Amino acid sequence: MNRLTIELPGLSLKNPVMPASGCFGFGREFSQLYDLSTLGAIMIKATTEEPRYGNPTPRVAETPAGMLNAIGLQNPGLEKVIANELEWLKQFDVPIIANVAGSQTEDYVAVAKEISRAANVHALELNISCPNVKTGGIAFGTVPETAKELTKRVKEVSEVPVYVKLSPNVTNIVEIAKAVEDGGADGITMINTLIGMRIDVKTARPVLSNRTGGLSGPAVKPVAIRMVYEVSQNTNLPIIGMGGISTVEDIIEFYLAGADAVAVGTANFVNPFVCPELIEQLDGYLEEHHIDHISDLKGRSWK
Amino acid sequence: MNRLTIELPGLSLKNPVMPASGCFGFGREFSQLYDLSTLGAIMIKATTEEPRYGNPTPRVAETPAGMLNAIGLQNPGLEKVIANELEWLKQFDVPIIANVAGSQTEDYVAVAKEISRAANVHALELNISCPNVKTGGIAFGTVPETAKELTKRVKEVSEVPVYVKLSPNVTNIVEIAKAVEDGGADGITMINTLIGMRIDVKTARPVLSNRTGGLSGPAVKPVAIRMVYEVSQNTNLPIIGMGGISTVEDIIEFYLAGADAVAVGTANFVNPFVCPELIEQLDGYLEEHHIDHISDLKGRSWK
Amino acid sequence: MIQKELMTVTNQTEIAHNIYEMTLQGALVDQMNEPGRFVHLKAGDEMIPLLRRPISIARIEPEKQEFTMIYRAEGAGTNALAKKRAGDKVDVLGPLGHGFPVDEAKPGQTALLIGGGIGVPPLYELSRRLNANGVKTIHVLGFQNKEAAFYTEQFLALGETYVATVDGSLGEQGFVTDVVNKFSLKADIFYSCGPTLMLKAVEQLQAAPSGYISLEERMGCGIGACFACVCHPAQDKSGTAYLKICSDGPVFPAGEVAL
Amino acid sequence: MIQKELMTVTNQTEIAHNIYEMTLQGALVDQMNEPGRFVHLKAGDEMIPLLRRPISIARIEPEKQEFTMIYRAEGAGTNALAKKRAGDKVDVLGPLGHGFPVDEAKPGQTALLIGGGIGVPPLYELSRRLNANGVKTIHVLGFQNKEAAFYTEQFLALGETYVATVDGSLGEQGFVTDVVNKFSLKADIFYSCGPTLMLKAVEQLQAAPSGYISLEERMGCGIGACFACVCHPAQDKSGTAYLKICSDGPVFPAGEVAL
Ligand SMILES: Cc1cc2nc3c(=O)[nH]c(=O)nc-3n(C[C@H](O)[C@H](O)[C@H](O)COP(=O)(O)OP(=O)(O)OC[C@H]3O[C@@H](n4cnc5c(N)ncnc54)[C@H](O)[C@@H]3O)c2cc1C
Ligand SMILES: Cc1cc2nc3c(=O)[nH]c(=O)nc-3n(C[C@H](O)[C@H](O)[C@H](O)COP(=O)(O)OP(=O)(O)OC[C@H]3O[C@@H](n4cnc5c(N)ncnc54)[C@H](O)[C@@H]3O)c2cc1C
Ligand SMILES: Cc1cc2nc3c(=O)[nH]c(=O)nc-3n(C[C@H](O)[C@H](O)[C@H](O)COP(=O)(O)O)c2cc1C
Ligand SMILES: Cc1cc2nc3c(=O)[nH]c(=O)nc-3n(C[C@H](O)[C@H](O)[C@H](O)COP(=O)(O)O)c2cc1C
Ligand code: FES
Ligand code: FES
Repeated sequence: MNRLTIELPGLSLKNPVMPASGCFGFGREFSQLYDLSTLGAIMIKATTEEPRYGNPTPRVAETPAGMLNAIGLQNPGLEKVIANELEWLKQFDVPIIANVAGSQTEDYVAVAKEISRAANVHALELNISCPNVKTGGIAFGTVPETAKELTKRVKEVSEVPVYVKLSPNVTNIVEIAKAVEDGGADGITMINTLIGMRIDVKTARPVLSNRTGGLSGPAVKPVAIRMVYEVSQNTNLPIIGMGGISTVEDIIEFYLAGADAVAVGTANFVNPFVCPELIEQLDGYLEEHHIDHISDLKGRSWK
Repeated sequence: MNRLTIELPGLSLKNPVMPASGCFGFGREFSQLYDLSTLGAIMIKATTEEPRYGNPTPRVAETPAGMLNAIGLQNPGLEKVIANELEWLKQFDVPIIANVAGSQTEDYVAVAKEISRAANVHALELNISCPNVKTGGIAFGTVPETAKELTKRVKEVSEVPVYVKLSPNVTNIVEIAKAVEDGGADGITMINTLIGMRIDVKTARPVLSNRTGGLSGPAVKPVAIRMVYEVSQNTNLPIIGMGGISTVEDIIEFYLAGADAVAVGTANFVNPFVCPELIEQLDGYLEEHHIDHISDLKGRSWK
Repeated sequence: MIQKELMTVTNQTEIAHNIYEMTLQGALVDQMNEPGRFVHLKAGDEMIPLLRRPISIARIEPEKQEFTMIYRAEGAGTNALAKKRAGDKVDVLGPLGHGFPVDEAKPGQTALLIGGGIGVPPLYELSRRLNANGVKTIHVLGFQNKEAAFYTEQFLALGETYVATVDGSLGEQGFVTDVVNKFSLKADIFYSCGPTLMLKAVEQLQAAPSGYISLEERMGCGIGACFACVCHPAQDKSGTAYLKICSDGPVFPAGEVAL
Repeated sequence: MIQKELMTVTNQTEIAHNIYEMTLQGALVDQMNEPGRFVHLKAGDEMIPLLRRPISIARIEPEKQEFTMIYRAEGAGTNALAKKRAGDKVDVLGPLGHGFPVDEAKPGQTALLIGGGIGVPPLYELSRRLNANGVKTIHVLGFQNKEAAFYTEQFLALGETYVATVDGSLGEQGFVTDVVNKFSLKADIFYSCGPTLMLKAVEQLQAAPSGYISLEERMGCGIGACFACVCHPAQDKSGTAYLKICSDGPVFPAGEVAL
């Protein structure tokens, strides 16, 4: 499958398809369904310094061609993630991208420092875009100067390349992308979820107990494509694109827009076998269309 | 239909349902289908000082549960809109909300001054959020200080109340809403379209000739609801809510979020009879649920 | 008058590779008075695909309150349509737009009808009406290949018919314009529908003193309200003049639109 | 093992007002080994509704490779399901979660099965298995009203059965707990499934020394990966402990989960 190999900072990928953070846990459940070594990489669930329960339920709601979630960064905490989850993941031949979250700079730094030392963590994904926590998260992702500063601080301590995950809930995403580039980011992952809400007309209350949540799935793909298109033309950083991918054509569209690899989120809930299926179909698609290598498609919509 | 009457600055509405700007032209086409006097109001297509052809075609594309458009403010220009369109609309017993657009402050002021003098124009809708023009438009809608200043200037010359149409493509919509409130706005209409894009995987080119376009339809409703929910709690301005409305339940959801009236855009293309149908169904819904008046629902999700 | 109706499918047949002929019945047919107009339709009330699809009226049978369309199953909308069976309902808005002016061809005159691919269908009802008026019709139909060709027999029953395929697998090899040139076809008037590039070439033929062409564009509303489907008039000093294909067209006098 | 299969509908019947009994056939049934587990399913491959729907397994017939579910057509997902006919396909992921431990009830003992509304279905396979093991079952089934009631005959065939309806239109008027109290029902073990408020009341009954309850929550993945369906353990000093209803449950020992 030579057409699919991708080299990115810290990451030698067999193929450019990986599950998106928060949509795959730490891989245990999916390992019962297929061999995780078939994946390009795995973006594990956001890890914070301390264990977090997250928000009260209901935490998910459906919307037209999309879903809202307000999990609230539930995770067992840095120590357990390293000792149990990353350790367990070592049995697979797949690079891990560790999603790092926190409420303040120190939290991010602490998690980044430790987790980047785990042998199978090949890159960090700095989550400055989670809309479902009250402090930190998205706050870091909406102010260029803050985003830059945080990137810098994390870069100082990280043993592996740092990708910054951008929020689509901003006026000017290029500005944020450039700021994290200035801050020393090695790559960008985008997009996180759009902030949305649903109200139950029967009860007159928000469906999610957190009231607002993050919108993902096919509905948001046009927004993601537009942002990848803009950012890829205005920074030199590699981009792992995501937002609404569920078919091979969606992957191609992200490549044409300017992505270097892709992540699949919500679609894992709809079809838990979607990642290996897409990897196989992607290879077939390239063969059928006489494309020598997937990266030939990068940015073709603007080149 | 007493349950449906609404009083807003400049607007005595028979009912709170009106077609959204750009999705109804100047009403001529729909007048062949039903009596326009049944509508709560009509938001006419954006008017600029000079005639505009807009963007090259293709100007529309479909997305999951939504559509992209990049019309580019095509309109016959202020003079013709007043002489032909508004004149023609006088035969109907329906208040007109004139959508005002431009590239610079002077354009907005010139259009606002003239069009607000037309007898059947009961309010202006200041379009500081059109994503499909290169200058002006959305540029005014993303910087609070600029939005405030423009609102002020338009208020100085307008003979009728001024509603400002907000863009969802901003980091902090409450900030913009407060700025236009400070600028003297009489009301807010929201949301305009989200910026999005689609790429044709066969040709590798953007589907829209303008490349990016505005995303509307059911896909964006969760974003619109979230923004109405936030803005209604943080300003004192009445809100005409829109974004993805196609059913009575959608209208109820906007009310619960904090809207005072609603506009229907994309759904007019799917079902050109949707506005009168919704008005009738809304009355039925309120009766069935023993709700004395539609405005009883306003903001119930947060009150 | 434009109406919206849940019409009933009375027939659905795949008549060529991915090409379907569908007949619909309902009162809306009473409003269909002209060939070349179109309907805007939705297979169901789901949100994907969200928008309606414009499809030409290919045959009108007023006595049965039926009309027939011929369409290619391509994307989401037409594929959903292709799943319909006799007895199912389809949400139809129409008839829309301005069609081919039949009376521009006088009895005894000859009309040249040039169609390409899914531009062929509206010419069928047109030809029937012209022939009913005593106009002689010559048909030139272009297709990709033999598998994609349809209705050649039906046109032949109405008049002289030439077929061109890009690969030569049926009729002449080449484009419709090649056929017109090769056989030096001449007429008093022409009517054409097909891809824009074809229409451009057709306008440059000298086969008839005047004619009409039918255009295609992506549509939103289909009724003239959204400005999705505009085109430039050929003569436009201001640069801001426009014609809407859905409501001013889809049929225009040849030369009126900048192609 | 969890599998995903396009299973074939062999029966679909409306057995009460808006309540459907659907039987599906396929190899996935070979994996079904325990009552109280569930499937996560999608009526079609469309994007609306996007997510799967969790539905309990109500009856397993391994020899026919069939299983039966009973569901209420409420929203988009279950209504799409209700449109299916025999011969149609349904996309099934399963079997998921942990079910009712049948062997906790010893032969000769008595088990009290308490179900409310659409919580009743999983108790049916449970009761069949308990009876097969020589356990005596007492069933208490609660419904809104007579129109919404189902499977009362089937349960009666397996053991003593009480029905409660909120409006008294069938059986006793009141809630399932009222019935248990009124008839002073006692057992060695109880099993219960229904709305959380009901489960809370059931846990407070003193009808059996121990028991199991099955919980509901909105789900994303259904397999334990998304953290949509968590609940708090009753004992949690840290405040951050959690149980996932989809993969740790949906069945839990009574008292284990904070309701
Ligand atoms: C006036 C008119 C008459 C037509 N008559 C016929 C006919 O008789 N038979 C027939 O097979 N086709 C006809 N077409 C083309 C037909 O509308 C498209 O093939 C169809 O819309 C494609 O929809 P889809 O769901 O298959 O494709 P998709 O790719 O899913 O469509 C996506 C969007 O693009 C639009 N679109 C795609 N292709 C076209 C096109 N060629 N023209 C306009 N919009 C397009 C669709 O309407 C839709 O909004 C006509 C088009 C117009 C404008
Ligand atoms: C483990 C488990 C077993 C279940 N077994 C059955 C059964 O045997 N029979 C039956 O009729 N119902 C059962 N339910 C409830 C059933 O899942 C919901 O009624 C169904 O998901 C509603 O979907 P909808 O499309 O009709 O409603 P919608 O309102 O369109 O659903 C919107 C979203 O909310 C979720 N949702 C809505 N109601 C519920 C609910 N009560 N529980 C969980 N999620 C919900 C849906 O899954 C979907 O994601 C079970 C639920 C769980 C968790
Ligand atoms: C249930 C759920 C949980 C998520 N949790 C995280 C998270 O912990 N960290 C993160 O960076 N992104 C998280 N995301 C965002 C996804 O990684 C992804 O950016 C987003 O969902 C868009 O992709 P999609 O449309 O393919 O789902 C989550 C998304 C979902 C749906
Ligand atoms: C084809 C089209 C044209 C539009 N033109 C305008 C416009 O001229 N001025 C404006 O303020 N908004 C315009 N809009 C935005 C709508 O008024 C509305 O804010 C948006 O579409 C969200 O509502 P909807 O989801 O109901 O369509 C346009 C939208 C569409 C789809
Ligand atoms: S399609 Fe809307 S104006 Fe023609
Ligand atoms: S539904 Fe995803 S963890 Fe339970």
